[in-house]
Amino acid sequence: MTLSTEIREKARELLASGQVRTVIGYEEGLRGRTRPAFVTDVDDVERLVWNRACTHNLTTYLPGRLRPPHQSNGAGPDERVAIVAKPCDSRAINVHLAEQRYTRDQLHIIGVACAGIVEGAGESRPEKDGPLQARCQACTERTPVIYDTLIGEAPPVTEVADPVGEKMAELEAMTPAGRMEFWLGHFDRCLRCYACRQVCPACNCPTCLYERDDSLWTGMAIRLQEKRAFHLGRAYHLAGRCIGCDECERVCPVNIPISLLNRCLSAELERSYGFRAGEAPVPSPVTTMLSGEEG
Amino acid sequence: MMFEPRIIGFLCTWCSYTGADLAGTSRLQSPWNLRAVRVPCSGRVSPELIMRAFDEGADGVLVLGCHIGECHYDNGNHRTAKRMPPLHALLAFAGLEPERLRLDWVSASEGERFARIVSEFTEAVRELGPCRWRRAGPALPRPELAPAPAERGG
Amino acid sequence: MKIISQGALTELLDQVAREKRLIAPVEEAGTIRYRPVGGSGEIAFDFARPLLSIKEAFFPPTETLLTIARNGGQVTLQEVMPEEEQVIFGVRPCDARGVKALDAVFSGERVPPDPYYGRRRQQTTLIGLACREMGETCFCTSVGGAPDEAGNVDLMLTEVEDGYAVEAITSRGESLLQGMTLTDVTGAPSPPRLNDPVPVPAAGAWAEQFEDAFWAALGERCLSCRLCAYVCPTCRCFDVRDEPLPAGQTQPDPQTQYLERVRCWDSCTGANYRRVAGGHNPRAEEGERLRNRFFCKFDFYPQQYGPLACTGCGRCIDVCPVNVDVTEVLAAVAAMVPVKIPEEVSA
Amino acid sequence: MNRARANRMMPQLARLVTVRDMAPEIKMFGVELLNGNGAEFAGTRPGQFAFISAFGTGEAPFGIASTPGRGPVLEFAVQRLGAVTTALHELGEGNMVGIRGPLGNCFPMKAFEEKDLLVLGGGVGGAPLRPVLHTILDNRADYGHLTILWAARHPSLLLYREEYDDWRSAASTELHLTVDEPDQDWDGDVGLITELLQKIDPSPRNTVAITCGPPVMIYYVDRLLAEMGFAPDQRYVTLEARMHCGLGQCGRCNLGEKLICVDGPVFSMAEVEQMRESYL
Repeated sequence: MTLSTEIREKARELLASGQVRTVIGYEEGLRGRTRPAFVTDVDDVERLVWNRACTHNLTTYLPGRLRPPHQSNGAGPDERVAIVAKPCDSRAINVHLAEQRYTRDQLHIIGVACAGIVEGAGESRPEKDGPLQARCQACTERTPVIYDTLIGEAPPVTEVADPVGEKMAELEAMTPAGRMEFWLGHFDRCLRCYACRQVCPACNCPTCLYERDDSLWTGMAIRLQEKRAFHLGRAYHLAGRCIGCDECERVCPVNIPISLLNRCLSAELERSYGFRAGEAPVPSPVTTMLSGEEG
Repeated sequence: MMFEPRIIGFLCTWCSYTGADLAGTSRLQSPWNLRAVRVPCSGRVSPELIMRAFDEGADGVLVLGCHIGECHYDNGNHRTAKRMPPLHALLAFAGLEPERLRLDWVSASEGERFARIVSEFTEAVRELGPCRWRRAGPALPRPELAPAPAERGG
Repeated sequence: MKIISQGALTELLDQVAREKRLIAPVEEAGTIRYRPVGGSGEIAFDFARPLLSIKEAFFPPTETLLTIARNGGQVTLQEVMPEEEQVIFGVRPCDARGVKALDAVFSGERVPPDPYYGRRRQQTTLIGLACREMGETCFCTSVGGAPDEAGNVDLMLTEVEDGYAVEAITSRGESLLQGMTLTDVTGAPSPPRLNDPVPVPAAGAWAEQFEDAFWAALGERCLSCRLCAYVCPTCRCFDVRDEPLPAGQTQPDPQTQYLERVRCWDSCTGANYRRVAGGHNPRAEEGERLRNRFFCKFDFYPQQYGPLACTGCGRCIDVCPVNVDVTEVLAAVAAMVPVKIPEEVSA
Repeated sequence: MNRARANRMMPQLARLVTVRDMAPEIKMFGVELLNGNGAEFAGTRPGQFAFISAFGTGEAPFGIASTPGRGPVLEFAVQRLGAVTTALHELGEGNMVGIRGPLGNCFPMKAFEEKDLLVLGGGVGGAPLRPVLHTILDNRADYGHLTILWAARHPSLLLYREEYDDWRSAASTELHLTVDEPDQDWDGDVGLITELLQKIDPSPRNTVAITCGPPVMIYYVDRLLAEMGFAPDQRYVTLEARMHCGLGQCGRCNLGEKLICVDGPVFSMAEVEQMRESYL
């Protein structure tokens, strides 16, 4: 039984038994591209697939679809959902639960032991056994941190490389002025299309601080100063909440190395508070109270 | 002409602002570069405020609050203490010299400590020179201001 | 046909770069963008299709319409008109066709013309470059275009073995060629390799599909980012707002506040596109917004302004994070309504 | 229409000559154009709108609530709701604003002549209907019987209360008021405008109905008028949407292929029923 058929069987069982109304998974789109799929009909489960190009973090669809705890007073149809989650995606679910975006009982997590996603996933005709994405090369836990059903076993972690870490070291070796020019060069290309924000499971503010009608924090102009304020502000708002799925960097049309910004803050959170986002449904230390002894 | 840094100071009204007052009333000399912004608590100083200050051209930002345990709101300064390290790391990573942002505690009775911190910080920023963080947008033609009919006040 | 050698072309481009602002495809962090260049050396000659179209040279992402000086109740305004002659090299036929579609909105007869766009169009010379073959996501032949269509530029170049076949389309194109040594060769450039066409239902045929459940299903995976509209050669939705002049610009007179009225790109796929003050949002669902985007391109825009608002460049297919594919949408709508495959589609 | 100025996005400078509180959160702005540009609005017809610029924030479209025949000052009713309206509410008399217009089409007053007229205004939606009423009252003989139904959520939100006597005393004109929730000294009708419409039950024969108010009110009033026998081309509405140019360029205000700013804002229901997208 391939992983795809296992997922299809599980989806069929969940849908037929009425445990869930929708299964969010992956399907084969046009031009050999893998894309998110929303299956509600039992005989549609054949669309569901699993392959090395399943790069999207599907958990970004959950906050809009499920009810937060304080609203689950039984009103309205109970929209239970099943979701296919890779190990990195599953950490985002923990972040959602820690911030009470929805209650755990509304979700059936089909965790998939992941052997890594290939570079070029999400683009036309990806090379199905090409080199792994940077996040996958550095990934050591190949089993989801939270799941109801586990599909496949975790393949042994052979060699681990950390291209992002190397780039971080390079940047840290530069002078502040050098780093400033590095980032201004990248931010200059930004289009403010917000694909990085819309794809991010941790970015679910009703109105983004940087997109207000009254330009309180940044203006509407697509200019360097506003772009930098958006990227740095967003990076800060992800401190202790970003789980490193790096989808933001994948979808960026102008190849801004956004993962470096997130990695800088997640490294700082680990250094100062020994905290790794998504390990457990615990909110980020930056957003919570100082515990007693940290005077 | 010596470089005069523009320092923005966020002073918590219960401790640091009162400390600043005390420094003034006891004639302690401290550089005038500090533009003080009175805030109800150092916890009110969100990272966006600090980033905005640098975006608008500040050469240094000083955040002063009550000592841990003395906060009028019990845990305001705790929050600031937790927020600063990640902000420091991010701004330094983005190219801002870490010495341009400083968090410290000054209680209402420490006028002398206030004056010392402000002069220490001003000298540190002066040494770093003007902050090149702000990037002005394109130069745009400005309307010549029509002569205002009523004579403007002195 | 007349041929200009690679050397002669680079010389022409260097000379143009000295007199006017030359914009050309440049390689930038793994993407190709139209950027001002100092000389032909910076130009990436073998490019497929830049990330953004030349729309940004006529309808820029951010544009100052006017600057405002405000002093108490007193206000003075200053119109800010673009003033720069520019030449754009490497204009793909789909982009040139996109500018033609934008002309219908900003310089058309049905609605008042936009002087900012009009001024830039006047001051710009377009040097087209035909495509040797159609890319993976290209379908320009299905919407009336062609990889070697020369109609919408001033000077058309088509790569041949020892240089470029050159054809001056307008007087501006001719003036560029003055004093250039062209060799005359019999024959014509080899026709480019074409993809098989995609069915495109005619403007009138879309009406009944408005209520179809297809749009809600398509919208489920849409993330409501703005990429498809920003890379599109014909999307022209914009937002206008007053904002303080960019930092570092303020006049020494502290009593006076200086502001600018800014016009910026926007996208109907954005979540708050139709949200009005007070919070009501007639298009709150992603499916409704995506429906509007595709209806606008193939049904509304042709009825409102004339031309089709899609040039078949395929950029939105490439950049969409979740593979919302316009050719798939066209095939789905075509399945809902019988349509003939376009052998000959009127421009 | 006014002469085609080169740059229709450039606002004309104008001064606020009167700023008057009409209701909680609603102010009446009297605006006079400076540098002799008042002539541009001489040809304004009922139903047209204009963009008001609150310099420093932006501009927004507002229905013109005044009639050229009655003086050069342009009047607008501005409800404080968003960024621009809040900025406008902070301005006082003598402050300068920007005006762009007149924009959009208008009510076909010529076609309404000799017909009976039913005018339904809801809350601040009454402002664009005021020039219609003034045109009818100023040329009373040209029009048939006039029935005005004027509604608001609360008596304090009824607009133009000071003109009700002129409306009632005009020839062959009746005015009916209704509010959702009354206050102590309210003795008129209570309830939605649809209930009032059922009570008045005007005959659709040779009558034109004109409705303006919140979209949900337009929807239910229109449905009731249809049930009462008003044909689609006897029912007119003026719609609104988010707009950023008013010139048919920015694509923001489309309802299907129709653009509210140039094809409207005034539509007959015959046209609206063709639109696939709902204005709600």
